[in-house]
Amino acid sequence: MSIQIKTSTLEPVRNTFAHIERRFGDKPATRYQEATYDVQAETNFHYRPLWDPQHELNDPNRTALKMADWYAFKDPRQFYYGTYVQQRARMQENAESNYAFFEKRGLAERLPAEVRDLVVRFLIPLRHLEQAANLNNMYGTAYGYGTAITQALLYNAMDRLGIAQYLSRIGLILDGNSSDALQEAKGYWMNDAVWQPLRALCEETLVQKDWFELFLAQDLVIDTLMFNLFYVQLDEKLVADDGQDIAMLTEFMQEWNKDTSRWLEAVLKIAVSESEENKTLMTEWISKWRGKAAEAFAPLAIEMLGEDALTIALAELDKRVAKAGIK
Amino acid sequence: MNKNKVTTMAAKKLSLKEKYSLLTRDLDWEFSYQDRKDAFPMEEFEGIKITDWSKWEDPFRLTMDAYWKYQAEKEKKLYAILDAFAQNNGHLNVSDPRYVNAIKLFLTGISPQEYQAHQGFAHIGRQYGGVGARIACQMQSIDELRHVQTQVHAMSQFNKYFDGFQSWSNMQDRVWYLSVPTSFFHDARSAGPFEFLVAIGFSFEYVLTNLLFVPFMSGAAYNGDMATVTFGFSAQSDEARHMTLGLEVIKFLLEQHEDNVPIVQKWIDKWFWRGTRLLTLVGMMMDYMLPNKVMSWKEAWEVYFEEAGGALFKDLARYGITMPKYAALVEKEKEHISHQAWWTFYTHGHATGFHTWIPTDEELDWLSEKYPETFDKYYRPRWEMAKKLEAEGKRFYTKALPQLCTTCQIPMLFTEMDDPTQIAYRDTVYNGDRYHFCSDGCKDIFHDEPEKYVQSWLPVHQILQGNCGGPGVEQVLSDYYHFNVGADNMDMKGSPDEKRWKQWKGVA
Amino acid sequence: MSKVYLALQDNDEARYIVEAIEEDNPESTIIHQPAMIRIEAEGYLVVKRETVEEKMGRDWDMQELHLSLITLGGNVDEDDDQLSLSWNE
Amino acid sequence: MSVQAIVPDYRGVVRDRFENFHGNQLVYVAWDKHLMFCAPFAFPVPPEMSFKSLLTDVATDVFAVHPEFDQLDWSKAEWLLDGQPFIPQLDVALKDQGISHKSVLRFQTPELKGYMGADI
Repeated sequence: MSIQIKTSTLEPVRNTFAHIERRFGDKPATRYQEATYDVQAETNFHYRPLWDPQHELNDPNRTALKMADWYAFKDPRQFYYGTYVQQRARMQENAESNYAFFEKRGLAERLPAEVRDLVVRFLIPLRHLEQAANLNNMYGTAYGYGTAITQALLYNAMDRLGIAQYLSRIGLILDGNSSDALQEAKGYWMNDAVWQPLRALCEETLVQKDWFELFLAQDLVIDTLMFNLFYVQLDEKLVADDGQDIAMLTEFMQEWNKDTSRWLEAVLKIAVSESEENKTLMTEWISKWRGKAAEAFAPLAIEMLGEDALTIALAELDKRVAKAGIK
Repeated sequence: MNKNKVTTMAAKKLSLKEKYSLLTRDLDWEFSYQDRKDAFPMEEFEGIKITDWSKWEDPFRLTMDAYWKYQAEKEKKLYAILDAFAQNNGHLNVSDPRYVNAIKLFLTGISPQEYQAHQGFAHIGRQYGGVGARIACQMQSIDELRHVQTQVHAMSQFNKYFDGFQSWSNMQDRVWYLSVPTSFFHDARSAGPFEFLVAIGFSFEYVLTNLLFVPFMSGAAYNGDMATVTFGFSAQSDEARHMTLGLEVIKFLLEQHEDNVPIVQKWIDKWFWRGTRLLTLVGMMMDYMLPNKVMSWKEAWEVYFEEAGGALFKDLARYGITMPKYAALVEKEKEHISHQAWWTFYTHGHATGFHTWIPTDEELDWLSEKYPETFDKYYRPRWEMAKKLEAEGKRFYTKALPQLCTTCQIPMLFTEMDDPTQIAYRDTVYNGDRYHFCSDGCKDIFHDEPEKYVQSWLPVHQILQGNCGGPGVEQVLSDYYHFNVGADNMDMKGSPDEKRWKQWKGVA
Repeated sequence: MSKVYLALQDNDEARYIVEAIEEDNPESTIIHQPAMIRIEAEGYLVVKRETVEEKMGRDWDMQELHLSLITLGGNVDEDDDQLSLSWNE
Repeated sequence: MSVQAIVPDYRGVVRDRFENFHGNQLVYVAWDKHLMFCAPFAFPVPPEMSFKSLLTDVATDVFAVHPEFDQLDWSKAEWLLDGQPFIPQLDVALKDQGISHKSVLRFQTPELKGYMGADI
C-alpha cells in the first residue's frame, strides 16, 4: 500500500491550528504553543456560578490587573504537562538518591544535636507554609485567566505540595519515622511565639480575593524572603555548625527555586510593562505585602539567624522587584 | 558548640497509609488568626453537612514524588508514540477517512471539557477544607490538564492533513452542538463544590466515562488510529484514580450525615440524566461514525451501565441510595437515541464542523442485526429516503434551525420511548416565560433550579437574536464559528478530505 | 453478588500482572479485547505485589499498576502489598 | 424549589426574553409523525404576522422538501397549540389568537403516513 503513496502528495494542508497560526504565523508550532495558547474558553458562559454570581465562570475581572492579552504570560521554561512532569521526575530521581544515601549512611545520626534542633524548630515547620503556598497557587489556577499563567500556577502549586512532603520526610529521617519531629515542628508552628506572626500572615493570604495580588504576596514577597532566610542564610548557618549534610535534603528546593525564579521574573516583567496602571497597582500591592511580610518574618529571622538576616533578605526582594522594572 | 550527636534509633518501617497520612494529612492546621470559614467559604451553602473531614479515606496514596515519577514515565511513552505516528504518517493507516470525523468530534467536543474538568477540580482543590480530599482533587485537576494537552498533541497530526480540526479553540464556546457538552460542564462548574464532585467525579467519571473512553479507544484501535489509542489508554490510567475518587466522595458524604442522603440522591438523579443525554453523541459515534465497529451503543450500555452500574448501586443501597431516576427509561432509549441523533446531524450536515454520510448497505445490515426490535421498523426507512434523494441529486439538508431543549440543549429530537414516531414535548411556564424540554428528566432539572436555567445560552436563540453574526447561517458558520465553509462541513462525499485521501491512496 | 473488574492495557508488563492475578484469583475470568485485557470476578479481586514480583523476577511497586490500568469497578483498597476490589452487599 | 447559592438572592438573567428578539417572537412549528424533520423548527416572526403568512411565507419553504408536501391540504390539518387542540384563524395576527413567544404549533395530517408509511 505505502508503495503507491507519492511523497509529493503528502504535503500537509496546514501546519498548525488556526488560532496558533494567527499568533505565530503559518509554520509548524511547538508543543508548548499548541498545548497552551487559547485553550481556555472565553465567551458564552451559560450560568453564573452559584458560588460567585458577580462573575462569569472564566472571568478576567477576578483581579484588578488588566492585560490586553492574557497569553502574554509566556512561560520561559515552556512547561506544558509533559515537559513539566518529566523535568520534575529528573529532580525527584536526584532527590531520591540523596535521601537514600543520607539514610543508608545514617547521616542523621552524625548530626550534632543542635543542628537537629535547629532543623526541627526552623526548617520542618516550613512545610505548613508550603501548604499555604499550595493553596494560594491553586487559587490563581482556579480563578486566574488564560492557560499561559494558570497552568504555570498549577505546576507551582503541585511543586509546593511536593516540597511540603520533602520537608516532612526530613522530619521522618530525623525521628526514625516515629513522627515525633513532625509533631514537635507542628508545635512550633502552632505555639512558638517567633512563628506566630508568620502563621498569621499565611492565614491572612488564605482569605485574599484578588488572585494576582495574592500571587505577588505569595510567590514574590513571601517566597523570596522565605527562600533567602531558610535556604540561603539558614543553610550557611547549618554548614557552619557541621550540618552541611542537610543540604543534600534541600537540593530539590534549591533547584526548584532556580527554575521557578525564571518564570516568576518573566511574569513580573510582562505584567509591569503592560501599562502604567499595572505598574502603579503592582507597586502598591508589593509595598503592602512587603510591609506585612517584613513584620511577620522579623522575630523568626532574629531568633534563627540574628539581627541582620531580615535586612539581607529584604534587599534580595528589593533587588528582584527593581529588576522587574517596578521601582 | 556542643557536639553531642543525635541519638541513634532504628528507623521504623512506615506503611504506605501511615507515610501518606504524615506527608499529606498532617500539613493542615487549625486557624488562630482568621476565621477558617473565610478561607474555605463554599462548604455550607449547598446544605451538605461535613462533621469531620478527617474521616476521609484516601483511596490511592500518591505523594508528589511518586506522581512525578510515574506520570513522567507515561508521558515519555506517549510522546514517543506520537512522534512515531507523525514521522510515519500514521494518519494514512486509519481504516477509512470517515473515521477521522469521529475524532474531530472528540477534539472539538470532548477535549475542551477536559479543560473545564481541570478548572473545576482546581476550584474545589482550593475550596475543600479537608486536606486529603483537596489534594486528590488537585491531582485530578492537573491530570485533566494533561488530558486536554495530550489530546491536542495527538490531533495535531490529523489537523495537518484533514479539515475540521483547525478551529477547535474558537468553536468550543460557540458552535451549536458543542453547547451540549459545554453547558453540561458549565452547569457542573457553576454548582457548589460538592455538587461538582458528584456530577463530574461520581456520575460522570465513575458511572459514565467508561462508556465514553473504553469503546472509543477500542474503536480507535479497530480503525488503525494508534495516536488516539495511545492518548486514550494513557489518560485512562489516570481515570482509574479519578473514578475511585468519585466513589470515595459519595461514600464520604453519605457517611458524614444522614441529611446528605437526599441531596446526594437528587444530584445523582440529575447528573445521571444529564450524562445520558450527553452520551447520545457517543452513541451516535459508535453506531455510525466508526467504519470498523467494536460494539453497538446498546451493547456498550448493557455492559458498562446496566451490569457495572447495577453492581455499584447495589453497593450504595446500604446508605439508602437508589438507582438513578429514569434509569428504566434509559433502558428503552438505548434502542433509539443513536439513530435519532445521527439522523439529526445528517440533516444538519451543512452546519456541522465534521462530515456526515449515509451508512453503507453493510452498515445498515449491521444496525439491523444489532437493533432487531427497532432499526428496520423505525430507522432504516429514513436512510432509504436519504439514498433516494441523494440519487436524485437532492442530498437533504434542513432549511431552518431546530427547537432546543432548555436543559440539555439537544434539538428536540427525542421521541416518546413508547411511541418512537412521536417527538416528546414537555414544557413549563416560569415567571411568564415558556420553557421547553425534551424529557421529564430535563424538565425536573429546570424545576429544581429555574433561576439557573433561565440563563441557558441556547445557540439557536442566540443566532436568532443576532448575537452570532449573520444574518445567514453561512455567515454564522464562517465568521462566528470559523469553519472553512465548504471544506469542514457538508457530506463526506465530494469533500476535500475524501479527495485527498483518494489521492494519497492512489484511487481515482 | 456483583462482579468487580479491572482492565489493563495489553502490553508486556500487563501479561505478568494478569498471570499473577490468575494465580491469586482462581475464580476470575480473563477476557481479551482489542488493545486491552479485562479481568472480572464475583465480588472480590486482589492484585498481590509478591506474586507479581515472582512473575516478573524483579522488585515491583504496587503503584506501578497504574501505568497499565485502564479502568476498574469496585471499592478500592490499596496498600504497599496489594490492591483489592470488592463490593459490599 | 429554588436555587441554593452563596448569596440569598441569586437571580438569573432571562436570556430568551421576547425583548431580546428585536421585535420578533419565537414560534416553533412541527409536522407530527414526519420525522424526516428531526425536530420542530424555530422561527422568529413578528407577533403581528397573520397565521396565513406564517404558513405560506415561513413554513412552506421549510416543509416543502417532504415528498408528501404536495398532498398536504393546510385546511385539513389538525392543530395543537402548546399541546392543546387549536383552530387557527388564518387572517388573525398570531398574538391575537394566543400564539405567544415560544409557543409550539404542531400540525397533524392523519391521512398522510410519511415516507414508506413509516411516519417519516
